[in-house]
Amino acid sequence: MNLLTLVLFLPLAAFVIALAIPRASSARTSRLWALIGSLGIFAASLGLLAWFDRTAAGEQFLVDVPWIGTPNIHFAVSVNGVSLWLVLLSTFLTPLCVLISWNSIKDRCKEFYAFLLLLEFGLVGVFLAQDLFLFYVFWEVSLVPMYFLIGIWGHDRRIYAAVKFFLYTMAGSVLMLAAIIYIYNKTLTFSYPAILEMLANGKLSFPAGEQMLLFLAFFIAFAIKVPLFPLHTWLPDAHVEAPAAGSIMLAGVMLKMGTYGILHFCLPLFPSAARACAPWIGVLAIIGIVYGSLVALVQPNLKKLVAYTSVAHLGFVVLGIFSFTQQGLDGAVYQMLNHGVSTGALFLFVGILYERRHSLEIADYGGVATVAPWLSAAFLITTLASIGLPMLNNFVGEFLVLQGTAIANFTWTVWASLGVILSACYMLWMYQRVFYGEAGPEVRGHIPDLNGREWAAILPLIVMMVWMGVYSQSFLPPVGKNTARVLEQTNVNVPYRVQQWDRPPGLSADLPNPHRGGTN
Amino acid sequence: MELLDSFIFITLIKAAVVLAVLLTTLAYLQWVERKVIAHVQVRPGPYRVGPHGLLQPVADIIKLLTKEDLLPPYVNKPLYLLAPFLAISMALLSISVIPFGPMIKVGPVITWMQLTDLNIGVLFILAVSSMGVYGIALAGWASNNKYALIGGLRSSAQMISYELPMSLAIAAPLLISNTLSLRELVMSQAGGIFHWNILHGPFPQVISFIIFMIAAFAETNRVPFDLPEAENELVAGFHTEYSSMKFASFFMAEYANMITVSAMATLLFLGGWMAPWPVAWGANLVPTVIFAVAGVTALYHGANAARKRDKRTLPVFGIIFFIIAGVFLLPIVQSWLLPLFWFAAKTGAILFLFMWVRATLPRFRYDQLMGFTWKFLFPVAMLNLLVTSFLVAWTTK
Amino acid sequence: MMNAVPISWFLTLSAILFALGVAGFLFRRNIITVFMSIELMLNAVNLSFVTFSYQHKEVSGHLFTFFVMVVAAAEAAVGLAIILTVFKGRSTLNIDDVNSMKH
Amino acid sequence: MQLWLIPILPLAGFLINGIFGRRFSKSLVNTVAIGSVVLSFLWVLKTIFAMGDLNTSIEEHYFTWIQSGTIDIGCDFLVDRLTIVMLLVVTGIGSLIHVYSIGYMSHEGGYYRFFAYMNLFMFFMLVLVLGANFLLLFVGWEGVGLCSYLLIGFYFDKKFATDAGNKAFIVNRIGDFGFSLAMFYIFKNFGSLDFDKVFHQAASAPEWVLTTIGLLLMVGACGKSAQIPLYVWLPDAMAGPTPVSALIHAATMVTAGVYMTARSWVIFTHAPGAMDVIAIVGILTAFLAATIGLAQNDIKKVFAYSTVSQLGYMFVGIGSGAFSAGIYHLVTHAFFKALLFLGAGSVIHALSGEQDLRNMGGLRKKIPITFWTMVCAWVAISGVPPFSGFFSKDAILLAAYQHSPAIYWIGVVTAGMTAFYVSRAMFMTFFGSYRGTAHAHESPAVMWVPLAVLAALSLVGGWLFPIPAFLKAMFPAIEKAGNPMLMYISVLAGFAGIGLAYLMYLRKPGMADSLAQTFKAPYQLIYNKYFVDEIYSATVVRPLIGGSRMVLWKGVDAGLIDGIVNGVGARCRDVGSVLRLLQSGNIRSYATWVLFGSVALLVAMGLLGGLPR
Amino acid sequence: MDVILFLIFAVVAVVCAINVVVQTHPISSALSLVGVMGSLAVLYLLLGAEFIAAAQVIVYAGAIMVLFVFVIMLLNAGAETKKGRSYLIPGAPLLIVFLGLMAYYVQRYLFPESAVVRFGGFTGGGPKDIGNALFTTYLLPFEVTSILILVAIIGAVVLARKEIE
Repeated sequence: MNLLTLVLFLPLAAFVIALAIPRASSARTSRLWALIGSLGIFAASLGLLAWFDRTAAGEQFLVDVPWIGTPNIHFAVSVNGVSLWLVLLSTFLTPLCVLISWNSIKDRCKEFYAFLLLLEFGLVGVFLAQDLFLFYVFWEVSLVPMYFLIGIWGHDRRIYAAVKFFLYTMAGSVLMLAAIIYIYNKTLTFSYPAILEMLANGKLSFPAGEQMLLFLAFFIAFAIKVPLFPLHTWLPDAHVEAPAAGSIMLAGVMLKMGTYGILHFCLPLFPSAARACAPWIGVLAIIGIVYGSLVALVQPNLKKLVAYTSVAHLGFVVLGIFSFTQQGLDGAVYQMLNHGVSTGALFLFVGILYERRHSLEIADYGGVATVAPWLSAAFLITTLASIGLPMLNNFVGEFLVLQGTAIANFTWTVWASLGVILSACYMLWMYQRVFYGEAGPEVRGHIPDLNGREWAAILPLIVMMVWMGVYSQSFLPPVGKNTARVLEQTNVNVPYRVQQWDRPPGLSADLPNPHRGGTN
Repeated sequence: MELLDSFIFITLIKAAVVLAVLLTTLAYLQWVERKVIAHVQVRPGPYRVGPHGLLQPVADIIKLLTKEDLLPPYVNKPLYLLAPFLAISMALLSISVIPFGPMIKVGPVITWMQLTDLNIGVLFILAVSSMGVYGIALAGWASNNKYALIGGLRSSAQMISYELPMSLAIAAPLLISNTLSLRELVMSQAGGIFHWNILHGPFPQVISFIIFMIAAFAETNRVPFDLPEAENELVAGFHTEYSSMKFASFFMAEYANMITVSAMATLLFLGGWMAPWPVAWGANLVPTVIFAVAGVTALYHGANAARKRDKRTLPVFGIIFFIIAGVFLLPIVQSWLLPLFWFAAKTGAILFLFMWVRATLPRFRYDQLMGFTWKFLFPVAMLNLLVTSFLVAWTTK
Repeated sequence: MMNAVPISWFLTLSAILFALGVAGFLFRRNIITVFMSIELMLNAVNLSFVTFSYQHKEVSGHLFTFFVMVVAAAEAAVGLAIILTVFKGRSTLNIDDVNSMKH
Repeated sequence: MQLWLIPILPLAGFLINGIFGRRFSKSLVNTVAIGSVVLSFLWVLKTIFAMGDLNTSIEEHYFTWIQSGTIDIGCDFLVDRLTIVMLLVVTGIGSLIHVYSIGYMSHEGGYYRFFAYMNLFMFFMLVLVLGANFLLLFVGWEGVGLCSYLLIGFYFDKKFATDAGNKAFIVNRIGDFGFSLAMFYIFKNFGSLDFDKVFHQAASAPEWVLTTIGLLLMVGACGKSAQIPLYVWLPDAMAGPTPVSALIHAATMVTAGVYMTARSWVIFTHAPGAMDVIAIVGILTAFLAATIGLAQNDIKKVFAYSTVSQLGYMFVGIGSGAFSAGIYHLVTHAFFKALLFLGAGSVIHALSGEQDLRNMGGLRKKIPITFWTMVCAWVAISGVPPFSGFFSKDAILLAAYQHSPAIYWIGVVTAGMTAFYVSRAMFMTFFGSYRGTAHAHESPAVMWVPLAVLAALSLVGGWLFPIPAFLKAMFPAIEKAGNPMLMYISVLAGFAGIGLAYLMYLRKPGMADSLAQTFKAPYQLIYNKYFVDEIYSATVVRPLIGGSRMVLWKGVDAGLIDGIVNGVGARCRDVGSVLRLLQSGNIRSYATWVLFGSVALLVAMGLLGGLPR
Repeated sequence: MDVILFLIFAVVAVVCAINVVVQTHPISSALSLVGVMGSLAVLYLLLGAEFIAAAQVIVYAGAIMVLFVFVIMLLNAGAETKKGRSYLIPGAPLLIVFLGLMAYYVQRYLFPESAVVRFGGFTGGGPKDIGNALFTTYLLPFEVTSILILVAIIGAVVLARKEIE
């Protein structure tokens, strides 16, 4: 029992307590409890950050206790430089979700917040699990509350969306389960570190064809979650129908389960298959970027638009991962966090707008800036962050991803950069249609400016956007340590040269050696 | 083959004897009942036909036989006809395994005073008696009459319900005797009244006996559990539509069942044909004494001039009783007559109890009836069985 | 060999009874009759058990029969209760009318 | 040296005004906004004086911004001579325009917002100028784009304004696309983004690498500095308040492209192909924009196209290798074009918002100060010696001639046209009779004082700030064979333009219309700006949006992918509904199937011989 | 003797079983079933299963079938109506094939004529033997069945009780 298990199980405890709140008590009780509970969890996870050794690579806070005897399943959790931030992201966003749902969720309050806390539990667990089976369990645990969040508190077509979401994800995760079981049969352990060690010392190796199949099984599960083109169509539906909090958690954290899985499991376990597939996946990611941007451009629905931007943004993440460069991986991780913050904020704003105007259609807005200047200003900052304006968070991630990609394959960068242009197009066009122009009577009467509670939800996000954009050093070093380790584990060193010409003898000393950790 | 023939021959003779005795008993049992009830109610009872109405059963039989055998329309004919047959045959069937006495030697033949003995005799009786329900149920249903139907339903429900405590009550003495064969059951109770199951060993089966008796009343549809044939509410229950010999069959079945049940009680609890105390203490003289006293009493009353009508019969009976008392003194017959006496005495006492109760108690209400068995009788029987089994297990090591 | 019955006769009898039970199940429409057909099948099976028990000079078959009886008793109690309930609700005993599971 | 103070001061102004400005009085807003900029300007001066001989550049490292693998990008500021020029222009002119804005914006809503944006712009512009690596330059680059977007769309309830803002941002993004690719390519090849490291190696890099980088950088510069084919945003950007047009879209931001190319001169000098492309693009832009400017009736539009044209000139200078000439023109252009715009603003202000030249005329008496200051700008831009425009333009044309006489000749024609359309605007505004209805009044002192300062700079700036000499130490010297003939020709072209305008608009006022009638097709062409916007709309924007909507979204996403997914689901349902017939709910049918199964099993057992003997 | 007994009761059983299927009125079917059970009880005796024979009569004929009869009477069920589809066409041929195959296999393969049953050939079916097996080898199933019975009782009571408003 250390801090990590505390962070992991606090949400579960909060969930249980939330369930135990008597039905007769007012909705306010559940809300307050959810807020207090989630803030407490966040505080605990900050403790995790405080005691995290930023100078060390690898897993920390390791807990490993036997859970099920046969098959040999352990409750093994630990945190590394990547998952640390993702856990923090989850715990950070949950209180904001509670705040944003304060008034918009009116019926079944207790269950709503309980599910939110359960979701947090599942998400944190996914990022911490070091046992493949445990990972799968958490993976599914996170699925259930989200299904209900969409299916119960969603909008009109919520059942369709919830079922679609569930089926899509299940379809992938079943493949993953099969692969996990296969690996177990081969290694007789579910322990991820143990498997990695076997791979490292040669006790275990996957033949090419087998490795490819296993990789694809894992990858498809993750790719659906990411979602990678063309497996993305559940996302717009799920987002449109989900309540604001659901969208925030879905976009903010859940999508990262996929990319985290790719980074944490796919690459180290199946390096050569990943390498072999990289060209194809890179192309899919780029298609996702451009395609998501183009489709977002023409969406008449706010949430759908933001959902498609997620497709594009997550395309960057996947692209970065499959560039197999330090920059690409760092950028991918950073982009994961960025996306969580900025798209989470976007959904938060959409929720705020919906709460006021009860519409998600862009056409129903216009002129909001006149009546709600602060809302517009805050939204603008978020928009700009999402576009990838320098000094805001997304820029750093996108820059690193594209730089890493450029090192690996410059053509990819050219195509992926198109997404950067298009992001400005769709976001600004949307912003113009929603906030600028004459304020109609509907808008004029119904959209007050932000209130204190909403400020409380938004301000931390904006602070994070600026912080992450201006001083990435607060976040990047632990990430870099871990991604370097992943790169080593993949045993892949995409060779790139700093100079492709004959370098004058005097110059070489100026440059740091670009080869890091590569063995080839 | 000879052995086989003789076995069949002896069995047939035994069957004939038993049947004759039984049927006579059945006929006269009814007379006895009427007499007993009459005396309880301080009235003379049947008195016209024959001395003290002794020929009344004969008259009844003649009456029933000569009555028009009515077959109502709208009845389900095959079942309507089947029902009384089923009832009487099932009632008589159980007699076949009841032992009346020990092994005897009649001339060259050594045989048991029993038609046949089964390993599972008790179960056989239970089985047959449980089949008896059909007769009543079918009679009720086949009559196509609502009173009959309700009577039939009540009867079957009642019989099924009371079969449970009854079985449990039976199980307790079986545990003590450690057998299912009725013959062995009796043998295990040899050695005086304190070896009888009712007073046996560490846990006297008084409770068992009482439960058994109550259940027996219900099983035989006797007062106070005669709901199926409650005249006041159901006209006459399941046999409303029956007349003549078919009606008589039910009647006979009821009395046959009474006898069976009484015999069962005797065998299970009261030591069967065993004398209550050893011969040394004069057990063999008891029947002689009783009949002698009866003879003296008869003669005494016969001498009473006020009893004009009995001035011949009573002395005759007195003399007959004396003769019987004398017979009991004959060593040749003592070996088989004495057990028979004890058996008959015990059974008769229980039969008397039936009549006594009928004369005394009112009828139950139906829900009380069912509630009584399920809520009281069944748990008590269960508890009793539990305690008994524990004690049996305790003592036999 | 008039004193010996081939075991196969018992089994064939069992098969015949079983088949008749199936026939009753299939061809009859009254729930109660159908139910009784099931009992008939159970009885047929019991006969097989007892026969096998004889063949192997083993008491296990009897016990199986015993358990079958217990189960049949339980089944009859619950089943008849269900039939009563069904009849209360629908006033029919025709098995084809009791088909709300169909859609 | 505390270089960080230079940009931070405006940023502080932005933050203070942005957050609290709504509650501030106008004077407090002014104090904060102008104070911060002026302080910044003063700090620039202090820095310059502190630097002494200016021959050594200073570089300051503040913190590491992005560090990943070999990428190590710091927040570093660099000051050298080029930076000094830019800093002075930006903060100096910026201060003047801030002051001017007090008067211009006094009647507008969102007063504090305007000044906050302006301060933010100053911040980003200074970061752009000060940044010691490409990424920091890019930060400023994007940031000024953002401020441009915000200020163009300042009147956000007007659709054309927000449209123009969007257009500006998106077109700039296209340029940034090139710029960012250039950065990636630079890092890929040089392993760093710091100016000194990159330029240190650039000389030894193969030419094709440098050409690629150069062309990509040029795409970026084309976007920001409104060159063909990305110039379309700049004329639309006039939708913003006039001081914005003066500061951002004339004096400073649009010249960032010139600054960036000049900054990357090492790369360009080793990539002659890229240089040629820049020169060609520049001269074409200059010429085409000038032709469009000939026929515009909106006073700001005229100056906007003029700006595009002049930027083209600067590119010609850069493309001809005369980096200092380009920067020289940048500076002088900042003076006179800012002056022109501010003057135009003053006119507009005087006429209460009237912008159409056809509704002006004869204003020279009514607003004399404005008139006279604008005359200074007029002579400067027309290349009349010895005013500022003359020097810089002459330097560029000279270099262009050495590079390619064809460019020179087109440049001369362009110079003539420039003189013509500015003269036309002047004549139509200030001479003749007043054609409008509004009551004209002179602007307040807070507006005309900056005008006067700029006018003075326009007149004397050329020889007061000998930029080429100042930058000689930085850029490789162009061997200037001073051919006076070339100078005369260009000056002549300027006078010819003025003369022609005088003829057409003062002496024979109907001549312009009749000419337009005579050359109807060319006139329509230039009047409608070569239909470039329409062409873009038809070839890029509409196919993109329509294709996205109909093909990608409705077709691929909703139709194909969801169709497949839902189709799978529907087929499952179909199969299920067929199989459901087996689940009839009828016990007897189930029993029949069981029986069937048993029989099948028995048969199979018999056939397979699975029976024990 | 055994053969005669077997034949008599087998024929009775089969005839009664046919009657179960053929009779339209449930009560006739029920009584026929009682007949089948009775005959089977005799056959059990023949096979040496005394206890089972008794249990057969007590439990099956005496309790279960009485329950059936009781319910039939209670519901006053009439003869069944010819309604709904008939399964005679698929069912009957299948049944005949089934029966034929079963009989064939039993006769031909499983139990040749040499295996025979004699009365008294097996005496291990008394109450004592059953009891021994029941309380040793089969204790757990026995206890489980007692639970089952309990559950069935509760279930029946819950199902059949009057709805409490």
